[in-house]
Amino acid sequence: MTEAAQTQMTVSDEVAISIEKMNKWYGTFHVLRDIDLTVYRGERIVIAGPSGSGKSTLIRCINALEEHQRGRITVDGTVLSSDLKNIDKIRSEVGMCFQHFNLFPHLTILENCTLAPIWVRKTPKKEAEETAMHFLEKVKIPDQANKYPGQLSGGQQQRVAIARSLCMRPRIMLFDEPTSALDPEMIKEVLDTMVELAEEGMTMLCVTHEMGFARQVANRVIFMDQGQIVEQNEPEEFFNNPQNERTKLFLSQILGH
Amino acid sequence: MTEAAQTQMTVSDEVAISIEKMNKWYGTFHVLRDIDLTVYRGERIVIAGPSGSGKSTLIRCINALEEHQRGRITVDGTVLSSDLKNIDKIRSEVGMCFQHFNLFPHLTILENCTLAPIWVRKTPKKEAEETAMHFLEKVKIPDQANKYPGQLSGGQQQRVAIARSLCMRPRIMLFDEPTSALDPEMIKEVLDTMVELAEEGMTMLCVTHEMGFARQVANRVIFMDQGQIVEQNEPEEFFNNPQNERTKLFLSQILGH
Amino acid sequence: MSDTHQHSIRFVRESMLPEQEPPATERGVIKWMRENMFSNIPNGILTLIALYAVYAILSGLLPWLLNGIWDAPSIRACREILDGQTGGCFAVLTERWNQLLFGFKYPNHLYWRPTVAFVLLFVAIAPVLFYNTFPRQMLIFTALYPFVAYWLIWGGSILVPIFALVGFGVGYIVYSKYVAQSFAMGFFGGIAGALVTWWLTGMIPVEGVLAMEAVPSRDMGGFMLNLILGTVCVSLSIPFGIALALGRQSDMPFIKWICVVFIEFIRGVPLITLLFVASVVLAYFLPPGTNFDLILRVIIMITMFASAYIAEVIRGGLAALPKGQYEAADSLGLDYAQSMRLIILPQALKISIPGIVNVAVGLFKDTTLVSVISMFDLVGMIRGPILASTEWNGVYWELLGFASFLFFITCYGISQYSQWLERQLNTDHR
Amino acid sequence: MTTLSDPPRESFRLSMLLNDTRYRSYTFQFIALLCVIALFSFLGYNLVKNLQAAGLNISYKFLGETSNYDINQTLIDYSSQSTHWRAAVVGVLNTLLVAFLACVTATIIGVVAGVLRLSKNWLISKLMAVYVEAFRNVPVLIWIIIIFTVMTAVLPQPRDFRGENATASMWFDAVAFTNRGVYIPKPVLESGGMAVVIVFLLSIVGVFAYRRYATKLLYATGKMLPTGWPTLAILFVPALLTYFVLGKPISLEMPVLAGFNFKGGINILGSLIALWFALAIYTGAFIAENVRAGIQAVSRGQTEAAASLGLRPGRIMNLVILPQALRVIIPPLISNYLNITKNSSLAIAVGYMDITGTLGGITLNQTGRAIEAILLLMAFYLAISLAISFIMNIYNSKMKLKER
Amino acid sequence: ATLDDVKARGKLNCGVTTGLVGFAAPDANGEWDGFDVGVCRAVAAAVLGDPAAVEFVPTTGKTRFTALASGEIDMLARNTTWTFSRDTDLKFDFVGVNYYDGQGFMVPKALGVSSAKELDGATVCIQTGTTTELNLADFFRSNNMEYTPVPIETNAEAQQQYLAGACDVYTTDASGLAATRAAFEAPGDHVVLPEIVSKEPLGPLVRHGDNDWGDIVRWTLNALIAAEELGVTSANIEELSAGTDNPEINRLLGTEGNLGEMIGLDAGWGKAAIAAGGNYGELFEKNIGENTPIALSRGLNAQWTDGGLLYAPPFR
Ligand SMILES: Nc1ncnc2c1ncn2[C@@H]1O[C@H](COP(=O)(O)OP(=O)(O)OP(=O)(O)O)[C@@H](O)[C@H]1O
Ligand SMILES: Nc1ncnc2c1ncn2[C@@H]1O[C@H](COP(=O)(O)OP(=O)(O)OP(=O)(O)O)[C@@H](O)[C@H]1O
Ligand SMILES: NC(=O)CC[C@H](N)C(=O)O
Ligand SMILES: [Mg+2]
Ligand SMILES: [Mg+2]
Repeated sequence: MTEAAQTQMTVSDEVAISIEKMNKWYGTFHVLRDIDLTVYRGERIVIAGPSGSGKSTLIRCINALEEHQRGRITVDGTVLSSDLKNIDKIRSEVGMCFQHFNLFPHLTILENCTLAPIWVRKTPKKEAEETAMHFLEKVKIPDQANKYPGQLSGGQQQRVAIARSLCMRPRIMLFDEPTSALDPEMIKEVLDTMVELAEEGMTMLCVTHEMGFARQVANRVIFMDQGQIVEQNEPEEFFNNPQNERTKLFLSQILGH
Repeated sequence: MTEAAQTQMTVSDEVAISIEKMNKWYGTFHVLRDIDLTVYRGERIVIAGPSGSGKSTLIRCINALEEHQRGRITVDGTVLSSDLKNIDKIRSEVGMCFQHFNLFPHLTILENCTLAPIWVRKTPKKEAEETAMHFLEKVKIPDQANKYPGQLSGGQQQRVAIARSLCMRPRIMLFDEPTSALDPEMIKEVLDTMVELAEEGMTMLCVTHEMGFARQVANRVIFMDQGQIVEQNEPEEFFNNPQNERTKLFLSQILGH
Repeated sequence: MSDTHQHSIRFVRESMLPEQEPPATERGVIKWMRENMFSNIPNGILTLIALYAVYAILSGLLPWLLNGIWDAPSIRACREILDGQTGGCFAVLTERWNQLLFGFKYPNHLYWRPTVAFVLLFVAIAPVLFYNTFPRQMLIFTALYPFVAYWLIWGGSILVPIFALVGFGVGYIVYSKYVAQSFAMGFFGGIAGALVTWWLTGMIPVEGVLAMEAVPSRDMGGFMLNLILGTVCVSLSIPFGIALALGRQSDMPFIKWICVVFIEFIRGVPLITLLFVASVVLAYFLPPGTNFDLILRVIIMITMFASAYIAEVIRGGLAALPKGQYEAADSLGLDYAQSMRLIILPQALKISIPGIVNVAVGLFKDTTLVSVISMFDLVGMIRGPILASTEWNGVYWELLGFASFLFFITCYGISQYSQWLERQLNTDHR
Repeated sequence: MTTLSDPPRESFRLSMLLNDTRYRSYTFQFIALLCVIALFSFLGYNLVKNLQAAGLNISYKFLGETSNYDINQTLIDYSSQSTHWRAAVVGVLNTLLVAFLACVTATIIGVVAGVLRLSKNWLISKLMAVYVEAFRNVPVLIWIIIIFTVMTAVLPQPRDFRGENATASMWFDAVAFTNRGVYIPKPVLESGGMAVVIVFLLSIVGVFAYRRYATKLLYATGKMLPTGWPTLAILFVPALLTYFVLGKPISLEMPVLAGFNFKGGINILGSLIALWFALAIYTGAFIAENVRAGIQAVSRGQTEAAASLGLRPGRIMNLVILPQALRVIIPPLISNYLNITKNSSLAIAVGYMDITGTLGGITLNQTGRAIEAILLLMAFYLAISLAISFIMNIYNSKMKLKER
Repeated sequence: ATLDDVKARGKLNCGVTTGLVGFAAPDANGEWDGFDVGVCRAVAAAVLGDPAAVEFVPTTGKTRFTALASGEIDMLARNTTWTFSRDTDLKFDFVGVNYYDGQGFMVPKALGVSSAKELDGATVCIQTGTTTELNLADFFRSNNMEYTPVPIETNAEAQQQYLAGACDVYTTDASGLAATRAAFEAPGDHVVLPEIVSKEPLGPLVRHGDNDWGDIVRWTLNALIAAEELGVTSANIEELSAGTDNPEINRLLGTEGNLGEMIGLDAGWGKAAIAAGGNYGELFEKNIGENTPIALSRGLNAQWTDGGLLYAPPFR
């Protein structure tokens, strides 16, 4: 992808996600501390940080997979509260892609992709299948539609997982280390798919340590440590000129590796 | 290890193992055919060959874990027969190290190492423990002595397995693919341990596909196929100048990889 | 090897050795015998003992079986025919065949009905047991089967099972209508819908409309009773078991607590005491005047019993699912009921099938316990009317052997199936 | 980015009871609570109503009244003048007795069959497979009846032992198999007899002490003492010595035919034997499978590793295989014990007077106190099973293999 | 009320024994027959007009009372002894006595026993949940004798155990012994000992509390007894029901007075009850009388006019 491509991706002024002074505890353990973050529509944010720093937890809070105890999360104008209606609304706006894909092994690829549209969005089956095929083509595995997840390689499975999220036509995508369970060859397939998505202007939050990807696609990199956002910046600046000590240490490890 | 180190390892003229026209069948399947092999004390022999060629079977016959039907095996002057006395004698001369370590999971590392000395060699417990600690230090894990095998990494487990054999103070060590169940980082730990053993002049028979190890340590490489010894030579010659077609094919595969 | 030089260790084989015949000791019967039966002295002794045991059993059993009398009106006649020789009086089986299978009160001319129901059982159960082989559409028949079987076995107006079915239908329609809004609403709405339908249809007089001759429950007996109890209770207990298992996994402490107490209570007491409850005290807990017949009370109790065990099996299945499946379902926006029904249960149940089958086998064997509360199942028939009758007083072995044989065939068959299934699941595509 | 607020405190709306995750679970639990209360009050109301209609009440007074019936096997003093409570205790002891006997026997049968099933001897392993399948797949009730039938219909009556041309005879004049049970000699302690018993008990302790000493010696010096014949010697020599020194203070009371039955000796009732062996053989089949699975769960590699260290087969079994197999075997073994205890309630099918026979049988019928008796009965079994599963949990947590 | 339930159901649920030849036993076709069965049929005939409208529910000594108490059966006619505690504590109503009996002992002749006092040390088969179980304990205790009880559920089992020699003695009601013995292959090899150790008045019973229903069963039984006294038999009943000059017969058969109405039945109830299986004497003769294998003599069960205890209160 070229510089030109990158500039194509537009960032609007509209706020997609806003997180204000969000705090979360696991029991007495303070995982997330005063997180403040505004994501604009069309932004592509990469979250990095050492293991245990709370990256996954942050992402999962946005999707209400975890409850937060203090502060406010607004997704697409809807305030995330314990009201089920709001949670449902947000979840259907937000797609999520897990490290371990979590495809449903008892359903075919196509069924995996049509399940939520049919049952949550109440799309007619036919239409749902068309949409599904559309996205499967996009992730370049339309020919696998009738296989079961167990018959696919890891990279293919992860792409199905992306397609499955996309079928709900979410306006925001969350990725939690989508490539870290994959073999090196497969990582590329998945990253390519994500780059494509980014080019189309999807709002994306992505926990990843693929720094190449971050440079290429992100317009902001966030560095977390001990449950806090320690530094955030544009990728070039972030990599070339980190300010915080921890960030420097982390980058030296990750890039030296 | 340097050339100098290699030449340090002495090979005496004393015969450690001699195998004469040994044949073995599994049912009607002829696994080992007319094996002839003489191992001198202090020799380090690497056995290679395609899967199913009978490498493991050969090694196991030496230790009387498998019965052979025809031919004669002499270990350290004792002829292997179905006489239990002979088998016991041979087994206490010969240490064996398996692919899957086979540590006893219900005993601590230290107990694993002292079990046989106490019950077979009738060593007083205290002494046995001292010996065990000695060898555990040698394989660099004295601090794990009171843990259980399940709490160690694969590489550590394999090193314990080696230490356990050494505690019986065998004069010959057999290794059956000791590193093939390990992750790459752990392979190194184990190979280092084996190299050290070799440097001390232990007689070793080692089934392995670690060709680096073979070059570095072995003074003979044996290539088996279809239950027969197809080629044997010094490592340099063997790798640089294989004669037999099968050997060539095998090496091209294994080195090309 | 002559061409292995000691100093230059180089050796290259020019021609490969052919495969050779193994030595005689490695071949054929002799090897097999030596290895498998006489590998050492204790083993040889064991073999001889075993051979003797086999001989003793067979020499007792075979003449008795082969020399058996299949046609005689009573044990005395049978003994006369045998005239002192060993031989079984299997005539009791032919004479009392129908009683053994159907009990002694089921009307003779109606035997075809349970028989048909029994045959249909296989048609109904096949698509469940061999879900890969049979077309899914057959499951429709499986769903209809309980009503068909009820009508066949109990008789009476066909409207009764039809109304029952309609009730379920209405319940389902209500459920699917409201489930979108909330599972609880759908669920309870469904139940309410079904109840209302049953209540309404209950007021329609059905006496004799399209009726087959009715047979009261207390006339059920023999092996048929075991089969009815077994199938009915196992199939009823699966939904209850699922509910209990889900309840036990629930993060709502009170609901979890109820389920735990129920399951542990049931698993802690012997089935017999529950049957006592059914036969002796249950009536005290029902509204005055309700008059459940015994078989119904027993079905309730055995179902409770089986659900507790099945709940534990299913809990195992649920626990075996990775947490990611729950999360993936959540993040797609599926609600609790949907994620259970579409994602979790299909997988958990599949894992649990072998366990469920084992419970079913155990339960089927336990149906014989109803003879203790004087119901006339197969064992009850044998112990009661048949052995007590003047004609057949004393033919223990033939009858007990026959009962064992029937149970063995069924249970062994089922457990073989479950083993096959376990292997199947192990190699399943995943 | 700095504005702070908690999630807006909405005022409470009714719909939140269903839609708000915070309240929803309370709603459901409340509904469940209501249902439970409703169910119990329904049952309770009916019970009260029914009892009233029948003019009955719930009262445990009957336990203190005289039972008026006799029991054929009592481990404690009991007569028809004792109370129903005592009858229940007699029943409890009888239950525990048969459960204990059956557990021990089933374990022996199961271990032997399980090990033999793994034997390399084809014939033996097939025979054991037949045993296991045959017994597992036929209801235990049928086995109880079959064995009971053997006991009553096949074995000779006491009077067959009588007279000139008796058709049956005792074994060694000491053991009689009759259709009412088996009569065996009973040891009678005369003065000093207790001493012999005590010496014998001490010898048992001695055996353990000796074995412990042997291990200790091995650990300390590497010297291995023999264990086989010293064990036997320690076990029997002192006891025999005291026996003869004290002038044979223990004699055997032989069963002799007198009147209708054998008198003297110990009578093991036919119903006890039927129940005992049926439970033992039936459960033994299940235990055999557990044992097999347990041994197979220890991989072949363990044996090979031990063998290649020079350990002999017997030691491999003791030091390597068994300690590992037992972890796998014991939990299902304990639940099999639990099953035996629960299945022992089938005593009622053969008239063995266990707790179901006394409290849940005759007492219940003679007093008509069905609800009370059955509640007590359930409480008893529940207590046993809770106790056992408590023990099992402790065992499991103690024996868990340490892993990363 | 029970009467309404029975009428609504169109069938009488009558508890009987699981099988005691002569008193209640199913034949090979499952048709129940016997002395107790006769009472059930008479009640069914009186209430429903059809002696066949009975569902017989076999009960053991143990299950009979719960079956009655829980309403599974409407009445119990199962050689059940009328005792104080059953009447008061268990809350049942005995409506009368259809057989005056006592507990006896049966032993094989070969044992050479001639008196129950010689039974010290014997093994005794006994049905559990019965009065005989308690009497047995009392008898042996008061005679200072020992015994081993073998508890058993049903008469059939007792018979098997006894014949197999698992017990030396079988004890139950003397009538039950006679009936059991009659079913033996060789009845002559067994003797019933002369001692009768208890009073066992056997009669039908109903739940306490529904007095109307109790009256119906009571007076049906009385009708059978009175019919014998008055000479009404199944042979002459048609003729007599045309009207006789004995007003009591007329009231019994419903041609005079309104007795039926008083107990909520139609006028012909008594006629139907008697016609169902004959009067008391006929039932007795047919099922257990001297000409049957059971061969019981009337003894105490003769009419009071013949020196027996049967005494039906007046139908007035
Ligand atoms: N369910 C839980 N209960 C208690 N603590 C938890 C739970 N889940 C996570 N944690 C803790 O919260 C912290 C943050 O976890 P999180 O998974 O968000 O880290 P992460 O940044 O995603 O790390 P990684 O790169 O390893 O995935 C960790 O210290 C973890 O141990
Ligand atoms: N117990 C057995 N019974 C029958 N055949 C056996 C048995 N063990 C091994 N074999 C066969 O003997 C042949 C040689 O086996 P062996 O394990 O010695 O091969 P190998 O050279 O060690 O192969 P690998 O590199 O895969 O370990 C194989 O074809 C194998 O299938
Ligand atoms: N043997 C019986 O079944 C009845 C015994 C006795 N008449 C009783 O009522 O208890
Ligand atoms: Mg993470
Ligand atoms: Mg190998």
